[in-house]
Amino acid sequence: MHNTLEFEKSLIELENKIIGLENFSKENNVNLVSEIDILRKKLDQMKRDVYANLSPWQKVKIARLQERPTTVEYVKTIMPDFIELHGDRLYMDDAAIIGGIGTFEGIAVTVIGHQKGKDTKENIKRNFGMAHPEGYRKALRLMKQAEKFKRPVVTFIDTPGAYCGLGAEERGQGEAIATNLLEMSRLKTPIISFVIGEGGSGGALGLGIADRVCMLEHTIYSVISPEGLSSILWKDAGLAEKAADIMKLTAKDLLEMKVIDKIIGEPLGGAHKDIEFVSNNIKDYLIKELPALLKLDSNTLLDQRYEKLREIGK
Amino acid sequence: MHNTLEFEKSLIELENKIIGLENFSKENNVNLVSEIDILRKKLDQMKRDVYANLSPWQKVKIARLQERPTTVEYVKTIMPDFIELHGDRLYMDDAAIIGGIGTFEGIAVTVIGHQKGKDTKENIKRNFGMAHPEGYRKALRLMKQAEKFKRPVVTFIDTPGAYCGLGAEERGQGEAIATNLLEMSRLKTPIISFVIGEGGSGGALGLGIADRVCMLEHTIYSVISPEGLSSILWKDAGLAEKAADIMKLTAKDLLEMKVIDKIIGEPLGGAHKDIEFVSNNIKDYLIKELPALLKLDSNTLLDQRYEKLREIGK
Amino acid sequence: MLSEIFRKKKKYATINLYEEKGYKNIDKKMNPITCTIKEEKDLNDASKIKCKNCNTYVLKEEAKDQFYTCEKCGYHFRIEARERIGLIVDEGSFIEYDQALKTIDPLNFPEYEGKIHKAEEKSGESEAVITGEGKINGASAILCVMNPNFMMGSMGCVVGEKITRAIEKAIEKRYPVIIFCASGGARMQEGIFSLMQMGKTSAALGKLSDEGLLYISVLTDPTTGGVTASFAMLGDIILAEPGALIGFAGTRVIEQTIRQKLPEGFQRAEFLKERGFVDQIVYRKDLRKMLYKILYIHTLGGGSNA
Amino acid sequence: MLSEIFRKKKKYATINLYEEKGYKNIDKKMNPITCTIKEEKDLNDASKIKCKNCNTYVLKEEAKDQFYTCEKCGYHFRIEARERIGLIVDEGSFIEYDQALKTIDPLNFPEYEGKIHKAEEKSGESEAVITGEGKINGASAILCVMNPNFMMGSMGCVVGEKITRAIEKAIEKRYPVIIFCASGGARMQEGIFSLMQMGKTSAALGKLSDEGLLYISVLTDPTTGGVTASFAMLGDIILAEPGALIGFAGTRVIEQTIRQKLPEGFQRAEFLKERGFVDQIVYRKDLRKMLYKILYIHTLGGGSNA
Ligand SMILES: [Zn+2]
Ligand SMILES: [Zn+2]
Repeated sequence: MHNTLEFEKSLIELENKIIGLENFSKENNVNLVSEIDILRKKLDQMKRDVYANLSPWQKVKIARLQERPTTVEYVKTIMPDFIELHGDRLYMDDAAIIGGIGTFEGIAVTVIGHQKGKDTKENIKRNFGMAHPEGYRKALRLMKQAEKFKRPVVTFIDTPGAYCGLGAEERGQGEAIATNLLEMSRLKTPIISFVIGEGGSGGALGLGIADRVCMLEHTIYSVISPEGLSSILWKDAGLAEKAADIMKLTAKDLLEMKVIDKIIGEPLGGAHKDIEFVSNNIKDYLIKELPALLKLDSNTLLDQRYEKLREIGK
Repeated sequence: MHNTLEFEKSLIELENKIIGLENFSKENNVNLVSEIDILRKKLDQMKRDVYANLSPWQKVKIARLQERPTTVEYVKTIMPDFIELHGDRLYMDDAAIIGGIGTFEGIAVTVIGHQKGKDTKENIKRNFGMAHPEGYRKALRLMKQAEKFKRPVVTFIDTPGAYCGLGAEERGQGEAIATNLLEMSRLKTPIISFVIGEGGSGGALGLGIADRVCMLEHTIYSVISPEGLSSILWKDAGLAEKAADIMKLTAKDLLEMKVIDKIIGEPLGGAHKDIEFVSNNIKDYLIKELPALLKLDSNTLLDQRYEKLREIGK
Repeated sequence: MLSEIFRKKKKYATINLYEEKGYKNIDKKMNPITCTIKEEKDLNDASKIKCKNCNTYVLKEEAKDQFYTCEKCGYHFRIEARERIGLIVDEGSFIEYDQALKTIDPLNFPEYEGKIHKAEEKSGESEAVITGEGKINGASAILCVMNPNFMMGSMGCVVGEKITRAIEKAIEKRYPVIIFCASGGARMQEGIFSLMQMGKTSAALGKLSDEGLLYISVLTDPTTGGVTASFAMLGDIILAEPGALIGFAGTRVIEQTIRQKLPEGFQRAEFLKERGFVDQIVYRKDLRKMLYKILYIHTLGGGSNA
Repeated sequence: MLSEIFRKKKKYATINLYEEKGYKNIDKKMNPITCTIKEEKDLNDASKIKCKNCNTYVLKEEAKDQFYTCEKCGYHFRIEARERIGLIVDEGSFIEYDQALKTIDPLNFPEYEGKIHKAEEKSGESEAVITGEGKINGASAILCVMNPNFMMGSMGCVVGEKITRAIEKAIEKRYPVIIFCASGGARMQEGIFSLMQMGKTSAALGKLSDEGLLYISVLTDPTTGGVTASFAMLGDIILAEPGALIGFAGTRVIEQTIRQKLPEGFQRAEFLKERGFVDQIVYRKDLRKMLYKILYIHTLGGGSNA
């Protein structure tokens, strides 16, 4: 595993020791079954403790892991017949946001999500999941299409934020996100959003106005990055850990503050350890929530969505 | 007058001679009142004959005159309180198409038109009235705004065609025009279009789907320029005059073929000789046609607009 | 209703069902191709065609098996409308509409009638588009298929009228519409009438859209001019064949305007996808499957009409 | 109804009427300005302010007469919300809403309360926006006016809530909404709650739009961050003051990202107009007139609601 997390080091060390014992046992024909079993249980308990008590900063680290499953991997497992649809019909196809259609449990669904790369080359193509205005406009086009064909929309949020560059400003990053907020608030079809990694600021919210908002267990959602906050507050981006502590950016914080509806459980060690596990949890959530939303007439749906937004910070 | 038209030369020559006689009469105190009066009448008759029998190619020449009033001049005379609104909210403000709001006869109206320049400098800014996709998208934004606020839309058509360049292709010239055709066909507010100069191909039609389409007396409307047609048919752009003869591109032709609804009269010598005259004719037409269109419920309005398009080449 | 499906706990079953019914066997059902290729004029040998891209001579029979693409470089040859229909619809399912519709030469344009006659003789068709209904792996759709060889696939009144009628038929039958575009643009010989077909077809698609019906546009080589600036670009989903030339203005016109050569790949399908105007590039051999897949997903609708 | 107007043959009369009622006298009705400018900190002399643009020292009294713009270069000084209201609405017509609304510090954020207190003291206001209703030359409107000096005009829950309530009031009263934007962005101290105000205000504007009501956004210096990515950019009509900084990302953030200096004029109002995001640049002295003109034209509606 590349990108070892600091707080996982002792776990990995113990795991390596256990493997050593196993090899010793096999090679020397010494029976250590019960001893190893005890150690494995201990390791498992340690892992549980670590992952149950992750600090906000540790959550930030996990949420940003390059091994973490991205939108396209969840889509593949949840909707194997997914067809990607490209382009905003205006300026460019932005690879930092992907979208398309597929079937889930016998209904057609539109899926849209930020897309990070799995390696440096792909990350350059996908701009590390930081979309330009055309990414948000592609998303909007596909959402309007979903509305027309009465397909529910599922969005996956995973971005450090909307891109801050010349072209993005020139082509109206602010306008593109603002328009998505407004249009998503009145889109006449159910929307369910999942934060699967980083929920970075306006760039995250641009896909995040929904009837249900969920966060995976080890994800974050915030108005600014911890680095950004610490550099503003203390003129020192290095104090990001301290910033994370006061930001209330974890799934648990947001659920407590009633900003999100549900935490989707991850396997021990994070989503990348078992994507099927997470996908099944997402599927179960969709199966539980979609039918009721699809049954609502569009006025009730929109009224409820509005009230949900309306309540935050009332 | 710069840009003298070939067929006006004899008229101008006679006019100069009459002025010469007038000066002579004044300077030498010779009474030539009745003689000059006869000559003036003759000149007037000659003008009438020339302008009543303009060849298609002569019409092309008049339609393209740089002195010809442009959208902004008609707007100023018809709607003195016009407020120009800029930008497509996507990429750029295209100066080749202008739009905005104003009041006409006590109602709010949205006006949109191609805008040519009055001199070379302005023509460079306005790209000789050849719009990029962003021009058509600005027009669409303003039309959707008009629909929202139940304002009728008046468009002025005056373009050699949509611009054929790299950027225009890159940003979807075809998509922009196509979208306007579709959206104008279902815009829930009356649309009245006036061809005030050149109605060049798809670039003209992109502002031309309307409940009423009028052409000023000396304007043209065609699928391709005469130069373009002759270079395709005979590999010689110089045979444009010959091409114009077979194209049926004058207001009279289009009225006869029932492609347009009305010819708006111009003063002798063309619209630039008396813009008030033309503006009053346009006002009169609007006053005559708008009330009935505004009274229609939107279904009837759209059904009639559809039938109108549907009938052409059925 | 979806909720019923959910209640019955047929968890994850639908996708398998769908795989079974649809994708797997689709290639086997492909129709035999019998038409000949007529566009490649510079033939030395009637049994061979030359690939414009890599200049290889390909045996026609072999090209057919490759869905009229070059085995060596993947170049997609232009194909006649009927061949296209053969590649796409279930055998025997195509019902043609308005075959008899012919132009009335509205401008009385010099030499136009003669050109029409020649095009008829050359192509065996009466106009630059064939419209009708058919089934794709059992899914019904209205199809309009343009013929790039009938007066360069140009759009006059008949093309506009046939496409408009087909769209209106789709509204009546509540079928999706698929248009295969292949056109040099508006038909100059019909003057302003040909321009107005852009408005007419676009308005018909507006009605289709208002009815919540699906329109898939398939851009093939070449899709230019008035067709690009109307129905070609109005698909809910826009597919394109690899390498297809797609643009508003012609290459020559642009080069004259900007006084320089166009960059490599400009106005090609791949360029348009990059620029955000094409949803996917689909190889011809995969097109039937992709269309079926879209139609299948689409018929599942959302919650309210499933 | 328009048709009635037409039938009565009151030809061309309305425009004159309108000129009489509206434009001509509007400047004379301008309110006296009594507030002081608080943003320009580097003063040597309390009676003078320094122009950031041309570095001239301007007498405050003279600046006031120029609507707080520099006489020499036209630079628009930042002004407090109440001064803005004084420049725009008819004297005595402004009724303030929700003045008592105060933040509850939802994250219990370190030092936040102290900062709020300081901002209150410095500005004499309780939050970064003043909302209410007023008349502009007799035309009623809901106004939200941001205060660039109250914690940099940042948007927390109170700003979001006050603006949302004002929009809801506009729906109830069927009034148009005018928001004067001036903001450094979201208020970090309220974390995710501040982010969600972007969604809340945008959703309220969606409702306003669905009701067919007008929203005019006026962008003043500076309009950035979360405000730009929500209500600032959602105006049916978007006006901007000359030279105003308008953008999503801050200048420093962009320069760090792209590792180069930004070009002159980047993210200024004039640049945004050129790029298609601003309808018009309006000098502060003409703003009241322009707003009235738009409100006037708007109230004439189209045929069906006139
Ligand atoms: Zn080849
Ligand atoms: Zn100055």
